Amino acid sequence: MKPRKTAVPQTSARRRRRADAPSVVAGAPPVEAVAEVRRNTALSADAFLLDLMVDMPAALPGQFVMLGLPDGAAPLLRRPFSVMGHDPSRKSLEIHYSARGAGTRVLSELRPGHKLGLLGPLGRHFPQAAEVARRPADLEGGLAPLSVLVAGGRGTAPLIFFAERARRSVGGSSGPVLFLAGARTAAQLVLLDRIHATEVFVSTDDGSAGKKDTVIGLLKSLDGQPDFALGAAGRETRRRPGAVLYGCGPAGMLRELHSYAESRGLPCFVSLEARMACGLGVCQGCAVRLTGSRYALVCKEGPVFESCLVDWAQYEGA
Amino acid sequence: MKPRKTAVPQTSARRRRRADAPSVVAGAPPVEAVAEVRRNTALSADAFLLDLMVDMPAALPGQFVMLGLPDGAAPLLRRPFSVMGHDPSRKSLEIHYSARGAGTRVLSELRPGHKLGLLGPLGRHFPQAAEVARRPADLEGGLAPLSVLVAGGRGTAPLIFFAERARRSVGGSSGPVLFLAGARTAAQLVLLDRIHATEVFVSTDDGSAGKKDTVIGLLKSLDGQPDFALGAAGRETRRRPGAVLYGCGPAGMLRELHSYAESRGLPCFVSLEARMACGLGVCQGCAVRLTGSRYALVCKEGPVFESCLVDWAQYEGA
Amino acid sequence: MSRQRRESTTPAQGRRGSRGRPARSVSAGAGGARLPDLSVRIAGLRLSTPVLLASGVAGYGEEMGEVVDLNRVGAIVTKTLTPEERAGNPPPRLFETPAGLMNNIGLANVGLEGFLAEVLPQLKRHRTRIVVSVGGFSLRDYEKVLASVDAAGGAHAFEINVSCPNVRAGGIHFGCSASRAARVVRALRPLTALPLLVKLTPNVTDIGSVAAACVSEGADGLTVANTYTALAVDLRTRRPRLGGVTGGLSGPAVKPLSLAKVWEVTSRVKAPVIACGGISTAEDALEYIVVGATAVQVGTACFRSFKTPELIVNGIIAYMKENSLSSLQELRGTMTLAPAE
Amino acid sequence: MSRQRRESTTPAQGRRGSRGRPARSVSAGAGGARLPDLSVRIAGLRLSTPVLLASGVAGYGEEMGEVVDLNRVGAIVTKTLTPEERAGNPPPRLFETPAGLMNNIGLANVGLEGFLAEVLPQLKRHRTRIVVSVGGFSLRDYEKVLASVDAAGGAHAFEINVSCPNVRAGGIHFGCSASRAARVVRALRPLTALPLLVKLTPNVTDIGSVAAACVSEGADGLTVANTYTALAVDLRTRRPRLGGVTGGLSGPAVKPLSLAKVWEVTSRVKAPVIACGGISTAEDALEYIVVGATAVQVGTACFRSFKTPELIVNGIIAYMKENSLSSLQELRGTMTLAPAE
Ligand SMILES: Cc1cc2nc3c(=O)[nH]c(=O)nc-3n(C[C@H](O)[C@H](O)[C@H](O)COP(=O)(O)OP(=O)(O)OC[C@H]3O[C@@H](n4cnc5c(N)ncnc54)[C@H](O)[C@@H]3O)c2cc1C
Ligand SMILES: Cc1cc2nc3c(=O)[nH]c(=O)nc-3n(C[C@H](O)[C@H](O)[C@H](O)COP(=O)(O)OP(=O)(O)OC[C@H]3O[C@@H](n4cnc5c(N)ncnc54)[C@H](O)[C@@H]3O)c2cc1C
Ligand SMILES: Cc1cc2nc3c(=O)[nH]c(=O)nc-3n(C[C@H](O)[C@H](O)[C@H](O)COP(=O)(O)O)c2cc1C
Ligand SMILES: Cc1cc2nc3c(=O)[nH]c(=O)nc-3n(C[C@H](O)[C@H](O)[C@H](O)COP(=O)(O)O)c2cc1C
Ligand code: FES
Ligand code: FES
Repeated sequence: MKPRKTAVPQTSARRRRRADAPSVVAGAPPVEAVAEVRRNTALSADAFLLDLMVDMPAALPGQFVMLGLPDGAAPLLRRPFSVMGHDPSRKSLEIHYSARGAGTRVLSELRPGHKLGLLGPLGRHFPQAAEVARRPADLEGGLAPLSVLVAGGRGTAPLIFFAERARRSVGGSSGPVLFLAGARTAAQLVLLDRIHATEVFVSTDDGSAGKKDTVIGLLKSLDGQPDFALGAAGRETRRRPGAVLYGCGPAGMLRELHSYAESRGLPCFVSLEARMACGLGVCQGCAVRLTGSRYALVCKEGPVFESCLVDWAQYEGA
Repeated sequence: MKPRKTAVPQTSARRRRRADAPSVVAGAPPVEAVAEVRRNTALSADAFLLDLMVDMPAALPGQFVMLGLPDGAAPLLRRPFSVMGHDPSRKSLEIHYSARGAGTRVLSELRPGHKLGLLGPLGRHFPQAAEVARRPADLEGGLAPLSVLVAGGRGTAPLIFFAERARRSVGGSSGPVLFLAGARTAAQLVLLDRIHATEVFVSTDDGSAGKKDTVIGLLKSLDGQPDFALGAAGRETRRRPGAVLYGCGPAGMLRELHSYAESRGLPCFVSLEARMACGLGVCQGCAVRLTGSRYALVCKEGPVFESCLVDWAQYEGA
Repeated sequence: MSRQRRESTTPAQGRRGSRGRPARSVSAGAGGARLPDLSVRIAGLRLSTPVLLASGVAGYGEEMGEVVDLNRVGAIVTKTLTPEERAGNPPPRLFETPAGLMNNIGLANVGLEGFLAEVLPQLKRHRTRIVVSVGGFSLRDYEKVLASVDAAGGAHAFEINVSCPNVRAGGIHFGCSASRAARVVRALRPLTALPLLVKLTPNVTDIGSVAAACVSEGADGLTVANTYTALAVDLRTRRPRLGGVTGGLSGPAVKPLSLAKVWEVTSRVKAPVIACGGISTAEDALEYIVVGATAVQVGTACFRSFKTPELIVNGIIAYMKENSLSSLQELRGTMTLAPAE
Repeated sequence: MSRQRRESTTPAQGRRGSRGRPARSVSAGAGGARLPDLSVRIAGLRLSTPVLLASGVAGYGEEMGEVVDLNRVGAIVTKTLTPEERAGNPPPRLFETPAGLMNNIGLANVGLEGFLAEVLPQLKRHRTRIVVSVGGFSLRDYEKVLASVDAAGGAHAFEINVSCPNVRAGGIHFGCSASRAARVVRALRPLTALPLLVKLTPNVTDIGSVAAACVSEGADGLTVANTYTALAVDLRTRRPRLGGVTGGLSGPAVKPLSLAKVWEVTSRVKAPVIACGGISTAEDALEYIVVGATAVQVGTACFRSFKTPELIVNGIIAYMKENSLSSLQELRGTMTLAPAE
């Protein structure tokens, strides 16, 4: 069954510019601000939690910021990082990053008090499951759809933010949230205690924690009961208006997630990566190929895309 | 009175290459080694003392090392720094530096355990006063000449090393050492407690410590009694075989020191600066102009030069 | 076509007048002391500051409003415009190198129709001067874009991009020889009364000759320079790092190179030069001015902070005060060679 | 003059034979596994590793003995030699830029007489291959240096420097046009049986044509490339940062540029190319090889550590093992363009 296109519009750069709906793009325009390191905690050999003090308009789950490096450091461009948590009142912004290249290694050396340039919040957020309902009638029963969050590796961060917001959403407008976290090995499952969801499932490639499988394998194994398509979330008895899949992780994993969503006819939203320069949609540098040989800008029209719009044969990550 | 050329040969690059006397160039050839930061102490807003652990052949006063910066840092080239103290048995090397540009600011952020590339020891050291004696007969009385050390700003470091070695030299072969340290203001006289000399004199431009004068003014004021030319070192009663001047500091100060030495007919050795790339005499990058329109390489034929050989009209520092 | 007339026909004059705001002086913030005059003239066009946003880094200025104070930049140079809408080259389009950025965007742009219908009306609402960058794959392309935009009104000047290294058979082809560049200028000069700038490629043996050829055909000024042809390879896949194979290098890495190019050009021609290449600080900008540039463009440095142009303007003001300069004219082209030379 | 003959006449052959040391394989240290073959051939000359020390950064190799293991480098290219001794240009001669180094040494060198009397006898004692860099201000200069050094024996190859940007009226003048470069090669080719390399300047519109012209006149290989003309200004004094006004830019900043130049040349000519420009790591070297280079030269990176060439050799060995390559031939020129192209 081919998923129909859902209520969240995803069109070409130019058309979207005209059609921008404030409810879809985050309300506040981005600002450039100075972010001060509050804490920079090593969670494992190469995973870090960065707690920044910064005055920035409220970010929504799926949005990201561009972080500049100190002047004495070699890398030139700011680096994009998903928001893992944001409390504008406390001016607290949390980023989870893995030290993999020159820029993130410089980040990993920062101590409290260090200052960084920041641009944010940027990009489009994950739509809530309720917004994705295919027919408004679905919501009539007062039941929001099931949200199934599938995170691979450091893709966990934005989905942790998403799950936390869903949990806190007013009036139970959000339905149950299943969180599936996959990693290569147990030592890399560094953020489990930060996940707040209805249920959390874990897999590792080497079986050192949770199911020994990829996170997509885990997803498929869970699919039998609760039937995602029907939205029966295990202990729920009443029928729900279906499930919505959310994914963040390596390119290969997202590609598989999309295939799965397609095969099950489920709407699916993924957060993509591309090398970025401006973060604002002005340099045209972060293009990814959509179906129909169109390009979209990850920083402005993404990073969250409905998976059926992406040309997966072309997508390789950043 | 024009100073005659003294026993330390200072000739053109090519001729010196043939004539290299091992007693003049430091014995051990340089090595490339890894230096680990033991301590990196801020002495003032921009003055630092760097204590490195490194396996390097013994350095002599006036010699320098080239310090590489960590890979993540922007500056490309190693930076030259005079040795302020070296204890090969303890593998301890001390550098005094001021954070003035990109490279030294990176240095100032280093913490214990950080590792740096190092090349050294490099260049020619300050000859001891006894070696500079004009007539071997001068030394017959068993009296070594007076050493007058004139340090401006961060030029103090190599002369501290020199004074310490002179004090420790066996059999009193070295005569009395007068140490003149000048700075803009008292706060910049950060190394006074490290100076070990027969007598120490201080000047500041603003009078906040010692004589309110330049260090050259200080030198001239001291010249009356003890007569440097005669080598009567104040409380000494017997005649000495003259004084030898040693200088390290800004270009203008060294130029004045040379004029003074020339006017008084005293031998004078100064440590010069030039931008460097290789530090080994192979790139020809660190040339300074000598009299007679010749060039000399600061890294190999210097940094210590007899002041009468330098074309002072051309010298501007690094 | 006198400079006089050209100035009075620029739409800016009218707008400025109608709002009654003097565009001349830029405030450095607080402080009552008389401010140095930062304004510069490029042909008939007066810019309130000598700092422009380079083509391709600011799009059409729309998204920038929140993060850049557009009143502090002398002008925005728009993303190069071609007759047809272009989706651009396959990704990846960016690759970072030591102190540099390689890009191969492939002139992704809205095309003439979209520009006239959607972008230009927005641009006209800006208070900043607008320099429209004109691109193409044939002489006819350039003519079409320039004539149409000129007719529509709203632009204050044109910058002819004969130097984009990222599209085959286009752009740079015209910029790589003095005679071909001259041909473009000869064709375009009669089509507009607005100042005509030519953006040169640095990828040539003798940029001075290309500059001279453009000026002799009536170019009012030269932008020096576009990016440097560059390549990077992914060792894992043994494929180029950019979808379009080679890319153009920009950023601090190229500043020493473009400074030499600006010197070559200002030593050769009298026409005003707008310097572009690796400018990140006021010092960078001032170096270019000392070498002879009239104004500067900021590109890649915006990606580190969109406040960079503003900080550069502030830095220039501070430098002028320190050195008691009342106008940039006193600084321009004042480099002296060392006595030893 | 066949390649065969040229090889057998190189002095290296005799020395190697007489010492009975096979120059072919380089040991990666411990470990018994069969090592990949790092040796490469440039014309008739076999180098034990593809990593050379670039001209000007190692002098004549004398001072390096203590810090560089010269057995790990394929060859030393000596500082460019001119007929007369040269003191060089006025200081400052160096200026550091973002990820780059500008130099204007002005070809300071001992001159032919000093070279033959003092340097060459020392060089002959090295076990490393010696490539003598030949410079000059006229055709006659080049001829004189090359013929004299050839007659004296001891060199294994020549690199003709037609690309020094730092001496007026010399070097680069010859490298900036295909016809002038061809003239130099035509004059020099008959004067030696040793491999003749030409070091090209990247400061040209079309380096491929210059390369092709050199090869058609009998050049055995091309070194790509020398430095990029650059300028920096001291704002305080408004004087150039270098005594010689402009300088040549080298270092990581230029790697993407020279990689593109090497690709231009290897796409155009079949002769072996020795890549040079910003090589600091094994990855840099391997990228050049994937683009078509036969060997590489390390310049500026030596100033960060003289162990760099050795580390690059080790890194190449590691890469070859990981990728099960038994010779670099399997890697050379294997860049494939993305399918989208
Ligand atoms: C929207 C978005 C959200 C992201 N969120 C996170 C996150 O929450 N945590 C996290 O650890 N990482 C995140 N990333 C990836 C992160 O941006 C890169 O890991 C980081 O830029 C690497 O920088 P580096 O200097 O360490 O690596 P480099 O040595 O520069 O490169 C390593 C790899 O990082 C990628 N990369 C480098 N520069 C950029 C750039 N300017 N833009 C995009 N990718 C780049 C490239 O794939 C490159 O191969 C996100 C990327 C995007 C686009
Ligand atoms: C023989 C010698 C001994 C020295 N000893 C000391 C010392 O004991 N303590 C100390 O604080 N400083 C010393 N210096 C000066 C020190 O090398 C410079 O201050 C340092 O290189 C500045 O680097 P930076 O990156 O902070 O500054 P930059 O921003 O790079 O430049 C600031 C200034 O430093 C100088 N400089 C920069 N690079 C070099 C280079 N490669 N070689 C020489 N000068 C350079 C230039 O004058 C430049 O204007 C010595 C220099 C020489 C030549
Ligand atoms: C992402 C990007 C896109 C660019 N697009 C254009 C363009 O469309 N037209 C143009 O003339 N120059 C374009 N340029 C070149 C810049 O305008 C500028 O000439 C160049 O980047 C050098 O300046 P910089 O070092 O300050 O970036 C682009 C540069 C970048 C980095
Ligand atoms: C200090 C210095 C001196 C140089 N002298 C010469 C020279 O005499 N002859 C020559 O052909 N190239 C000379 N070069 C250029 C280098 O050989 C090399 O081509 C260039 O530096 C680019 O390589 P790199 O980026 O690895 O340094 C010199 C380079 C430097 C930095
Ligand atoms: S990063 Fe510039 S358009 Fe997306
Ligand atoms: S720094 Fe290279 S010769 Fe002195």
